[in-house]
Amino acid sequence: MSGVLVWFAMQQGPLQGDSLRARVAGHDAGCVVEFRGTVRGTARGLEVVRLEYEAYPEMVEAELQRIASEVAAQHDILRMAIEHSVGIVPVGGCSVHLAIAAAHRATAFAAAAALMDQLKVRVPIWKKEVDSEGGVWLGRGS
Amino acid sequence: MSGVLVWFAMQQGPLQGDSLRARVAGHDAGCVVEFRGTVRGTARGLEVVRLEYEAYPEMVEAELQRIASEVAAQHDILRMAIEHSVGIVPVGGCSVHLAIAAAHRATAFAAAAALMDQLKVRVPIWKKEVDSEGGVWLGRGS
Amino acid sequence: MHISLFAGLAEAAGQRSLDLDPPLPVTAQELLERLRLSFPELPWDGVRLAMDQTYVANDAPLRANAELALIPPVSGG
Amino acid sequence: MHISLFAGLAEAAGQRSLDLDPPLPVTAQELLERLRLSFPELPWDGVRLAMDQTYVANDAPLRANAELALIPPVSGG
Repeated sequence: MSGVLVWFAMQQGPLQGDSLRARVAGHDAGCVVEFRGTVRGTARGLEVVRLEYEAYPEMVEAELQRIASEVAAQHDILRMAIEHSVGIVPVGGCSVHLAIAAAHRATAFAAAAALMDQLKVRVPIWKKEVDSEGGVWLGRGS
Repeated sequence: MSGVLVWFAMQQGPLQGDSLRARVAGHDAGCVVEFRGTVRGTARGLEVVRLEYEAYPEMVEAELQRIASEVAAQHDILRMAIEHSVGIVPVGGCSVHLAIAAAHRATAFAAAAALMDQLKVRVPIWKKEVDSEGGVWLGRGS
Repeated sequence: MHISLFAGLAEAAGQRSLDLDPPLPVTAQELLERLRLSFPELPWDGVRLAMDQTYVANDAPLRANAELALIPPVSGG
Repeated sequence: MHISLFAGLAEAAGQRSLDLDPPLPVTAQELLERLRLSFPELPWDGVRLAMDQTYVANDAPLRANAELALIPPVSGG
């Protein structure tokens, strides 16, 4: 893997641990910003049981590389690393984890927000929200 | 500790570990955003040896509580937790760690950025940058 | 042409791919229109076409042996 | 009045506090002006006064037994 996206992985089930940050850290970094998406216990008034993620894995990585390059062209960051779940993620579990190192915090925050915005509308991953009334595939950046 | 700031601690030396996130996480949270400030290896063209932090601890906590309340009034977040170093932090070490849980990512990013902006100009903590030519106290939101 | 399906589209179709052999050359938009006519029961709203792991423009000509996929509205994160 | 010093201000003064007993009532701004005159060698640029762990407005009257501190430009984070 080359360029600003130094690490990407998809993992079965919820993301655990704290190893992503070490992949972007360095003596050139003034900060590391991390984002974790976590599964909420309620949605549209119903109790959520779990999420089920499906992906088109080859295109996920290709699209994330494109998004990372675009974000790095707009925001002066050093390195980023991303992990995303596939399969079942229970309530409270982590489904996506992003770490960005930059010299300055304003660019790190802006880059993390932009990366997540683009991921949500472009990266071919889908979640089915399973609640007490069944399951529904979500879409349109939910 | 009450209100949106659920945990604050000052710690001697660099901040390590990953315990802060668990203090803000919950089934009501759609995300957790974390910020870590880390010591860069160069500054003003010189090689940095270490930073030395000094604080007015009682006022640090009082001012952070005020800032947290102000940020929460502007941004719809659930909980935040903060740790800050005092004493010596070497290059690569973490000097400040912030975790914010929110229902939605846009508010979490905005709140984290606002919190750090205010911390940098209001909270009575000072760092001396020690490089090969001696030490200098920094100020004015550096 | 062999076209992969995912998520709600695969579930509604009851299969992970579709096969269709339109006369060539064919653009992305033309293929999508043919697919809609051939499989009207599928949830087509917001579906995009990807060729070789890249979203393609409506007027892009498709290669017959390309890796094609229908991408329903995504919801990662 | 007992006034705590920190960081560059404490280092320049060679001590962690200053004592001064101005005639009361005295505002924050008046105290700062007296301190500048009494200790002209200290780095006063950007120094703020805190009373009872809160920044005080220039025209705020100070209580004689309050917790007072001089806050040079901060650099946390």
